[in-house]
Amino acid sequence: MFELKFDANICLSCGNCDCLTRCQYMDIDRETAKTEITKIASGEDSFVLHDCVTCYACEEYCPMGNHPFYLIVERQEELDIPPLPKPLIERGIQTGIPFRGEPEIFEAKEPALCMGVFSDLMYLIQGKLFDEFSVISEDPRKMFHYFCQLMYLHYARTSVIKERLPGIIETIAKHGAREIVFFHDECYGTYDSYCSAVGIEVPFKPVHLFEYLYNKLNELRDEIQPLNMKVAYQRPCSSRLSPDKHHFVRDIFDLIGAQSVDREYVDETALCCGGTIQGQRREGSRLRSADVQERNIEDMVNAGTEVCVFNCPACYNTMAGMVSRRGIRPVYMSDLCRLAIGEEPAGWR
Amino acid sequence: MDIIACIKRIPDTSEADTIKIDPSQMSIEKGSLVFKINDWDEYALETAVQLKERTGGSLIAVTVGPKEWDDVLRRALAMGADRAIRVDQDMVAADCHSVAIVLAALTRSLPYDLVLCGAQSEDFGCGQLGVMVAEMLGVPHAALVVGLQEEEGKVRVDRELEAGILESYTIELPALLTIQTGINRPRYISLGGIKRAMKKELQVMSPGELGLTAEMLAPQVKLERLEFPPRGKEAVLIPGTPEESAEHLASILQSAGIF
Amino acid sequence: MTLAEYKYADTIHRCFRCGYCKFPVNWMDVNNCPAYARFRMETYSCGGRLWLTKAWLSNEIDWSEHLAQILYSCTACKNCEEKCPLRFNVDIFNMIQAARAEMVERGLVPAAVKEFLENVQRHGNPYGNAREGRGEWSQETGIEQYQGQDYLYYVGCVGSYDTRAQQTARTLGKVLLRSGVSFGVLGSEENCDGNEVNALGEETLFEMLAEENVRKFKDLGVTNIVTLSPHSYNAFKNDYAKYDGSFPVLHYTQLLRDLITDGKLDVSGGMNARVTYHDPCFLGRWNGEYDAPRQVLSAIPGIELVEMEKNRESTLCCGGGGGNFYTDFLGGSENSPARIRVREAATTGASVLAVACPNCMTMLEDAVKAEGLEDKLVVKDVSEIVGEVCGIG
Amino acid sequence: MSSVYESLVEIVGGEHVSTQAEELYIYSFDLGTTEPHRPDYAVAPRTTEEIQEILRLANREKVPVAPLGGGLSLAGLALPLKGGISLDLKRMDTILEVNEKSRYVVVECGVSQGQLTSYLERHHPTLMHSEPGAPPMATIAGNMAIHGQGDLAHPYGFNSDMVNGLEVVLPTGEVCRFGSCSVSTQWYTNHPLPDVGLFLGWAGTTGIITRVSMKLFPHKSIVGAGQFVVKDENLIPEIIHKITHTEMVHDLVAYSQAIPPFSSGLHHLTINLSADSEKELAFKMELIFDDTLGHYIRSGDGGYLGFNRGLQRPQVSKTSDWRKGGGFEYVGSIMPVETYPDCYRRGREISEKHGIPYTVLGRVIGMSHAMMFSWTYAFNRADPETMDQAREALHETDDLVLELDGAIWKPGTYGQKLVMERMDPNTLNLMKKVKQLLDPNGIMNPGNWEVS
Repeated sequence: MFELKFDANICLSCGNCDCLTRCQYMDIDRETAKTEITKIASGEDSFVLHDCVTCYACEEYCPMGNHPFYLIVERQEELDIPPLPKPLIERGIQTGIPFRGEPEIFEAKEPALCMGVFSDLMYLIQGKLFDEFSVISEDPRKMFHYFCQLMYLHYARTSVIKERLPGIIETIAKHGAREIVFFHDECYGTYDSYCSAVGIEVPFKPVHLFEYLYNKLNELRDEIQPLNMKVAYQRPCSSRLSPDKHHFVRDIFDLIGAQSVDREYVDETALCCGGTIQGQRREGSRLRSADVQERNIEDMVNAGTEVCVFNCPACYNTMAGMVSRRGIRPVYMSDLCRLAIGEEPAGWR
Repeated sequence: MDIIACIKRIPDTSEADTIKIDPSQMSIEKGSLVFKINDWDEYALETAVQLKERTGGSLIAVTVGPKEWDDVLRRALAMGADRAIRVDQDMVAADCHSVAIVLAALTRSLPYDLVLCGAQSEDFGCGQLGVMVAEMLGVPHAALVVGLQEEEGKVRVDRELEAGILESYTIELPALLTIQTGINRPRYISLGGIKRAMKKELQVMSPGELGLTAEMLAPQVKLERLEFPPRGKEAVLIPGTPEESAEHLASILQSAGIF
Repeated sequence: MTLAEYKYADTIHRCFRCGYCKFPVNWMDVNNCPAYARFRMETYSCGGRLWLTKAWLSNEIDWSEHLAQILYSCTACKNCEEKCPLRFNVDIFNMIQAARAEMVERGLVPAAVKEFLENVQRHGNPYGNAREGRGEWSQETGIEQYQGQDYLYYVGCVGSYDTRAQQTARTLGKVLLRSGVSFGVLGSEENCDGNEVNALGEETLFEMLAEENVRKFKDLGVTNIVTLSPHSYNAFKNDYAKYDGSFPVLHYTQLLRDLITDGKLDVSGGMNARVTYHDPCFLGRWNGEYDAPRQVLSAIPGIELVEMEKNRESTLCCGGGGGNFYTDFLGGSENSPARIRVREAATTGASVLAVACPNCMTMLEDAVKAEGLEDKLVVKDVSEIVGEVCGIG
Repeated sequence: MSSVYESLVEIVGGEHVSTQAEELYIYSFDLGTTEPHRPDYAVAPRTTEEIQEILRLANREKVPVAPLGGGLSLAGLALPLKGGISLDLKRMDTILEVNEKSRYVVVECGVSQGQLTSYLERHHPTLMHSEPGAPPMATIAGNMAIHGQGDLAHPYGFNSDMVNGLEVVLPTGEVCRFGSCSVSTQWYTNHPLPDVGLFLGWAGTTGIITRVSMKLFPHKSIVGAGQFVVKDENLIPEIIHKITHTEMVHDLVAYSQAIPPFSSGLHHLTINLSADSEKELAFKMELIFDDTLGHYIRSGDGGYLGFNRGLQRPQVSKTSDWRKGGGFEYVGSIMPVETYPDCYRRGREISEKHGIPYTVLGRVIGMSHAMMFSWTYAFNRADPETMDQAREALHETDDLVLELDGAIWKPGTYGQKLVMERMDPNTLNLMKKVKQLLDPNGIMNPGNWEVS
């Protein structure tokens, strides 16, 4: 089976233990951090395994690329410390089971774009920015055949990921595209980061949607009308797996004339949407989640945000209503880009 | 039952003011006109097709006219005729007698139990053709038929008399009937049907092949000239609300002694 | 054809007859299917038609004149497709159209449909009027014959022949002249666009009309088309590509909007009126254009645009679609859709009922008379309102 | 026959009577598995007076009359089982009065649930009625005639408990009014006069309800649904008991179904809440999801799935297309809440035996006074075998309901027979006498509730 490439020695020689000391949901000093991460690495129980909100951020914080987050969830599973109540885990695992027949495998032309499990959001990939694409997973009935499975990190079920992912990769690969833009950065993170961390082979090259959008917007530079909007980006947990691509958020905003507001919870200190936290097993999770959301949105409001930009549909579902009740328009990044080139965004509400 | 249906091609004159008489006064201007199957003949055809659908046998549609007339035969084929025959002869308008001679000769050369004609034509409206053909063939006939039921070796027909009175006969076959409109509802002939009918046989014969000579077909009627009937007096438009105009109309009718 | 050969044999039984199709978007009543509103028998609901079609094709019931009328009473308004939540909803009208096509092939259509189709076959219009009279509406307007101008102004059968709709066609022509648009018309060379022929199920005739029109447009070097009727717009936009005719086409309200935006059409003269706008199905539900006509009206100073409760996706059809402006299966009752619609328009307090389709124009104007609302409500085409603002009679 | 037709034409006008094959075909089906029953006439009246005339005629000529609302009971209750007149009441669709202060609405019998929901939302946004889970085409009066329940069943009980007054046409043609409307112009209460309500739950066998006054309830500005999920069905009764104890919930439904897979073998509780302020909402949420359900979350036995604001009213269901087949039917039952685990387990067995993905649901009625538990069987209308399977499963489920000491809700003829076999003979005898008294010629919806 696939083994996580984690080197405990790296942690031992790590000076900062950023993975835990920078955690926004646990208050951990350097000494404790080193002790706990070492315990975790050696398979012992640790409070970290109980208190982790599974926000993915330590993957980004680790300066050594040593995959502390992947380690934490592997240990949670091994030691039976589920972050969620059991029925939620069972529900989650069953969610990914395809049940409406086999996918239609067609030859995807380049450039190809994979919707993953978000075929219902096809309306977000309209217009000039997307019209060249050969789209994989456009049928919502078949979308679970393209489900990257990485969601199960929140469920501490890497065993499910490892079991299902090779089949999913095979299905995608059958479409024959060498380079694939992934609609969701969780898919990108799966094929770029997770697969290499556990040694799953990926026969295609994943492309981050924002990198694609940035390049495409550059091609269409003449058509861009600066938006002059004050925007805040709701950074999803999955983007912690591709920190090297995060700069494209700013780059795109600069290109389309959107002003990033000056706020506290941004980039590396971004807050989770709370969608996962609210259901966790720990005492008071629902209120904790509400508190995170409240701080997050309050921060946006204080910074004068007009538009909250989303990447992840899960964040969007959790937070779009909340931000709009505070007078901030929720919008997907792709729609914002479409607006900038004079198109009418499909999901613009 | 073997059936022969006789049809004629006439201009569609639904919009009367488009009809113009050409300078010779011997014909109307045909350039911008569209043509169709004579209304009565379409009812005859529908009668024939329904009869064939019920009883089996063959249905042949026939006409006498120049090449352009093929189009009405195509429609007849699309409606359900098995084959169609055109006798290639440009007849003098209104000369029913000569047409009857051709049709009688053609009919004799074909198998038939029943010949169906329209009761009259929309253009000249002579109303004689079917009856003449029957006489020439020496078979019994009924004119202005509005109902038809087949029986063994015969047909029961209803004829329309004045004031809606019906007359019923039983007629031995072979026989000829002229069909009145309203006996049925002719089916719609789809363009697809016409296209498919292009594959069916459309035979062209000359009068000579039927043993007919030019003398035999010498017209017995001579067309002198065509003209529009003199215009009547101006029509009167009665203005006002429905109540007012009804009252006005009633008074006009009353003063004219109509009621 | 039997059910097994029917193109939608795999889906037609999937209608549950739950009745969603009868409602508008906000569920306010069950009258948004025009045929059901008119008759209020289950047979005339969308589900009734689908179940009857299946029953006919599987020999559970025989063809009858009544069956044909039920099928032809559908106005192709697509309210059912808007409301039905099931996946096959995109094919609901296609299912009806295919059943009609079968009736057409068997020659089993109601007399009025037969007349409509025969007239188009012979004369290129449903009225049976002479082809040569098709261009008469434009006499003495200064509107030119098309000869390579920027736009072909395609008028359609109703605008060409119906006396009232001819006025609209003329006014729009004059508005376009005033705006300096380079355009021409086909006059007596114009032929039926076939949209209704298609909806009535006469596929081959539609194919012939489309092919002929495409050939003609190409021969004349047509680059852009603007249509008076949303029905023509729909046919050109969505159906002609199959016949190798992908012409950029605008409905005239889209062109007027652009002209106003670009400052080429001056509507600053304004008009003081409370106006309500009726969405034509072939512009709205069929093609998603709800905004252009409203933008035109809103650009006119003094116009107060008020909405009927049933608007946009929820619009109640005038009852004239799918050939019903001619075949009239829904007429003759206070529950005729057009009459329900003008009563609704009147309750908004508007003095003008704006339309953007010659079919709606004729249907709704007749309904205003039938309802005795002439003193309260005037039906005007959007182009006529613009014309009035510009001083064009 | 033809004289009946002519009389009907005289009563309702030619356009609203049909003896043509097409109408008789369509009106011979409902949407479930019941075999078609062909009426002799399809009639759509517009007024109470017309209905009186029709019933006088039918009573005189001994022609059966099957009243039809939205036609969504699915169990054949509105089919003309013995021919006669299929009486489509949907033209009677006027909302006559809404009294804001006394919180009631008076409607004609053909008013649909969707129409009323929409009307209240547009004109009286602070009021709502208890809307059943049926498609919005279902009628208010039809729902009363079968003891329906809606999305306010938890606090307020059956919809038929919400009646404030009725107008009924008796099988012999007389009009009767019940409740305050029988003594005053107001329709504000069904009590305190002697109770002669013999029409609710009788499925149209004792008369035709033509007008209904129904209670309305506060509609708060924020509405939404929380979801809670458990694995162990045995926990459901106690969880329901605890939630109902808070008295904070509108609608409380537990369901489990094989498809989509996420719900298979798990039990989801849908907990509808409403509030007029964020403060009220936060209070209710904390009380329910933290204080009441927190114990299950911490033990790992229950999971909070979040709270979604906004409710789809009317609800749109796609159930009929589960087998891409245009149909489903369910057995509904009124059950003690504590039978939920058995209902689930046994129902799942029946489904699996017949190769139908299982779907079960329990809706709490009152403060856990009962629940409506349903077992749904989807079928493919184009495949008679699946309809047979569904029919068999439905009958087995009817048997099951009685075995579990429940009462079948709106049973079809099979279930009615089972119920009547078990019923107290004196009660049954009284039903028979009532029926004979009201409907001496047995014309009203015959074939249903026929006491032999």
